[in-house]
Amino acid sequence: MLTPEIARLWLENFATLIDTNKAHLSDLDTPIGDADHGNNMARGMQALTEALAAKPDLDLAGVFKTSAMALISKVGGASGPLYGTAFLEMAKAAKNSADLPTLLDAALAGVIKRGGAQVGDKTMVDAWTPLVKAVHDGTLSQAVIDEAVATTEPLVAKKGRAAYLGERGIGHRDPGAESTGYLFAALLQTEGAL
Amino acid sequence: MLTPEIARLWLENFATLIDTNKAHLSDLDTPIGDADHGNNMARGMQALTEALAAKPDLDLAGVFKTSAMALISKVGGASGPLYGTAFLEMAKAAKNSADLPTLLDAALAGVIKRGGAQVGDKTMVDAWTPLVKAVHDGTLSQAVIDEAVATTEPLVAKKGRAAYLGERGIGHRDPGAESTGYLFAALLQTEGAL
Amino acid sequence: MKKIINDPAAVVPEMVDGLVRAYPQILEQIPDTTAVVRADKASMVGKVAVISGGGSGHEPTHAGFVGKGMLSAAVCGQVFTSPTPDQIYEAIKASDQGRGVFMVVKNYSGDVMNFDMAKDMAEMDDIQVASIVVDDDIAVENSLYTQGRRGVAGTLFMHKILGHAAQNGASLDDLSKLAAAVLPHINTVAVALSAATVPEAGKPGFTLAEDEIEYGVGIHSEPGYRREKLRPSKALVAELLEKLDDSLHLDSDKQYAVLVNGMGATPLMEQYIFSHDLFDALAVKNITPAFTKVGNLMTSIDMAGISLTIFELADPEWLAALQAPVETIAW
Amino acid sequence: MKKIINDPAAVVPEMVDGLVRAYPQILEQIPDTTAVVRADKASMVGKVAVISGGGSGHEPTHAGFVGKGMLSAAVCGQVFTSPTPDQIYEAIKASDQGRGVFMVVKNYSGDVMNFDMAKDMAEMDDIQVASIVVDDDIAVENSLYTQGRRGVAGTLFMHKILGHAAQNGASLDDLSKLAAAVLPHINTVAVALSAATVPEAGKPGFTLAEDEIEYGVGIHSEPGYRREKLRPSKALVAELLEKLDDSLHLDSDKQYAVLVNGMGATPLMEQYIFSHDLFDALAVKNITPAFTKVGNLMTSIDMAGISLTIFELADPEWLAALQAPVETIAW
Ligand SMILES: Nc1ncnc2c1ncn2[C@@H]1O[C@H](COP(=O)(O)OP(=O)(O)O)[C@@H](O)[C@H]1O
Ligand SMILES: Nc1ncnc2c1ncn2[C@@H]1O[C@H](COP(=O)(O)OP(=O)(O)O)[C@@H](O)[C@H]1O
Ligand SMILES: [Mg+2]
Ligand SMILES: [Mg+2]
Ligand SMILES: [Mg+2]
Ligand SMILES: [Mg+2]
Repeated sequence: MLTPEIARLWLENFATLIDTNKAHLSDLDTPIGDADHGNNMARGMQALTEALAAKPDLDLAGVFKTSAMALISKVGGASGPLYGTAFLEMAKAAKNSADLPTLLDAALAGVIKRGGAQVGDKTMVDAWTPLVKAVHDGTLSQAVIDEAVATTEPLVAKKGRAAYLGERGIGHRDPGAESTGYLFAALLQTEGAL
Repeated sequence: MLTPEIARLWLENFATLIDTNKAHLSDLDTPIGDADHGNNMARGMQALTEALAAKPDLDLAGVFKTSAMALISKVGGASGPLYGTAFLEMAKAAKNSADLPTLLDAALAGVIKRGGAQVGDKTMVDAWTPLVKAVHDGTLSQAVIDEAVATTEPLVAKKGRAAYLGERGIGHRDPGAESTGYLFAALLQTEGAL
Repeated sequence: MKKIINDPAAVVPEMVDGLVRAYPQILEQIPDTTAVVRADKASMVGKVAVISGGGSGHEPTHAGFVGKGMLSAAVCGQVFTSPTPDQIYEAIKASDQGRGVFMVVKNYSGDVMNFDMAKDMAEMDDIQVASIVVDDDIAVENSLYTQGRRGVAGTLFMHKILGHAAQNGASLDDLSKLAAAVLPHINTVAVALSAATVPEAGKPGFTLAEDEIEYGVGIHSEPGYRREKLRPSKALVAELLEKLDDSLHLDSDKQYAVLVNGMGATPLMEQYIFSHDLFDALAVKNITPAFTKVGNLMTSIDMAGISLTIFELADPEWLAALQAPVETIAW
Repeated sequence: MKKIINDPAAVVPEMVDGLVRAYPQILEQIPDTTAVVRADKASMVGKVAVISGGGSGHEPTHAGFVGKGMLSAAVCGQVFTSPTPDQIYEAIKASDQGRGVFMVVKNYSGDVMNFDMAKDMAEMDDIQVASIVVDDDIAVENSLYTQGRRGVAGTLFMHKILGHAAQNGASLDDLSKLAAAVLPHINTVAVALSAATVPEAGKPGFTLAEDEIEYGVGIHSEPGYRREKLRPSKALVAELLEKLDDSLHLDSDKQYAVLVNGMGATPLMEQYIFSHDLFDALAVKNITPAFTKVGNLMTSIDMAGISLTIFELADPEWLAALQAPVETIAW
């Protein structure tokens, strides 16, 4: 049972991980993208943190909707709509449920609907898909996260900017998958979330 | 008394002088203009010659009007309207008179009206003015022509492209004055004209 | 980079401000956004709103096509970057008159996602939203891209046809059907003589030698399909027309609209000469376009080049829609 | 020289042909000339015809302003070369409706002489002709020229005001008076980032370093009054506005129309930013222009730069004349 308080803690932890790894994320986005993923996400999470702080009395749907709006209006690029959608779908689902796996299902469905990527396209979907399943199965761990994120390395991208590089992207980890790994790592750090 | 036949001979002689001196006229237009006066005039006189050949039965006004139209539609630039006007004014005057000095007065008035230049502005007006007077006075000669044309050399131009050069034009002869010299030299070559 | 700008980071807000203040009779800025809405509110009443938008740098697209008979609103993103959904959402709210909003989106993944999000946001407000994703650039199928064809200058024909229908009272459903019917008939391909310089980047997206051109470039200096030596206008027309013919199967029994679009730094003189060669080449196929537009309509900042759009007027009403007068800055 | 052309010597006839075939609903070519006349003959009946023309290379000027409510005909000379009088004469004959023809001429000696000649030719046919010589370029008085100020982009305001009056039935005399009244109130000054390349010349008229600009250039790459390092848009606005203020004595109690004119290779993005800075600078003087136009309206082939025209609307009717709709390609 996700409460608004636990959700806030989860997002705080996510924000910290993003902020700590900002340079790393942009570095990953350099060889196969446009070197802005860390900055995009950090800018967005900063806005998210401020927006939540300004509204202390939100219900669960409100927490996710506020988060979604902050990301949507501050991130831009591809990751803005993708993370924004994930949180917006959680907000919609949270009107009827406080079950984390149910909310994450909605989030993943939103990311897939929004970006049209499938597993194997070398995008954040390659991390989201196994990690949502792991939450369902009660098997989420840092090792599972690391493995999921690493699966993007050998792939040829079919979506996002890396797709323009074709085979030259092989061997590089997808930055959006890495940031998705942090979202789930933040769950591990949040007492009462899982 | 200018007849249509004499006028045609005059224009033929002028055309020959222009054609022979085409390169020289464009050379004069190089340091203080845009290097096209010889080509402009030669193109125009060629058109004039063809137009007159196509209409063998013109009266005096008709000879000058046909000449004017040929120059007007083929020369362009500054010299097109200037010579075109000169001939058009002679055509108008020829409706009432066949007196060469009278016609030349009309031509010069037209050039001045058209271009707004005065004697001393380093243009063809510096040649036209003394040479029309010489025809009136019966004193036209090659020496008079050469002297009139040479007066443009020390001047600073106030009209035409040479004006953009200011003092840098000093020492150069005005190309339009030179071609005007040929128009009057052609009169000297034409029996019965003067 | 030699540009008449101030801070490269302030290009978009300054530009939108300048535009709206220049044409207050046509445009209003939507507060706290770089989106604009039609000033002539009376002309919008009771109609479905057709809106569009995308990255900036394509001026007069999109704001130049806002006005009676065409778009109700336009959203201006950062240079060559999709606008964020909240701005699109504001444009939807500002233009909706209760009959819904139709969005014309160009097929870039950022644009598609951000417009889709805006649609979701609007639907939470019970505003009906429909959309079409325009993908008229036929150069792309032969390239490395895997995201489908891009949306380029032919999109303007979509704006005009839909804007006219909306002005005449078409419903959201009518517009969806009309857009789907029009879409496959619009084909575009371009040639570039130089690439665009994004102000914040400070240097051109690619470099062509003084005697080189590139066929098939996109409107953000994306790579094309072939690079070669500069050739006369006639030869460029022949190349682009052949590509379009392969795709459209030009037929003297059909009617066509043509858009010769300058990319930003190519003078009208060259666009008219290109048009002259185009009319000659079409005449050989016994085709005289029923409608033609020539000018800098969907540019790529300061790119030199021309795109050629041919639109098969499969429905005779489309010609009347193109010809109908509008009150915009740029159509 | 990197241009989309064929034979440099054929630029003008090919361009005019392309233009007329692109817009047959608006323009007709006058046989055996590179002059165009309004296609909508009905709109000309019983009116004085306002015509204009000059060298080519300033597209969309002049042909782009032919149409109902503006010009009746336009004469396109060779690039940067006055048209010949016979072509102007044909335009006079093609546009005269028995009430006379009013010619708008820009103050270049070639233009003035050739238009004057055409007038003489028309008068031999008993067609009444009057004219105004526009000399709005205030940069010139401080330069070496001795032929007076040049006619530049502000001429378009003259076209619009006179075209509107003619459409409303003004006589040739009325137009002469109106033109004389309007003339001193139109002032223009420009800044260039690069010079134009005439196709037949093949290289730019002058060269500016990558970081240099020149104030006060004309529309044929004539020299200006000062060359200096590139500065932000705000600073360019300040310089040009000060020059105009010296001449016009801007006054918050008066009304003004403004034209921000791109010279050919400067994108609208930059023109809108320049406009933004202009509105800010005028706001400091408590002035909000009553009418603004921004775009590539009187270009200098592929020159990069902007000219700024300020027109004092000394008569309130002039504002309505500027605002009145027209049916042209480019206004
Ligand atoms: N269509 C898509 N579906 C899912 N994820 C995508 C898609 N396109 C891009 N991404 C994700 O977005 C990440 C890039 O985000 P970011 O760098 O912030 O945006 P941009 O590519 O616009 O600069 C990629 O690493 C990838 O994981
Ligand atoms: N306003 C003027 N009045 C009289 N003569 C002029 C005027 N402007 C130019 N000219 C004459 O025209 C000549 C140049 O003719 P040309 O080279 O054919 O034309 P352009 O200067 O247009 O290239 C000059 O040498 C001068 O004699
Ligand atoms: Mg990126
Ligand atoms: Mg990016
Ligand atoms: Mg010359
Ligand atoms: Mg010349």
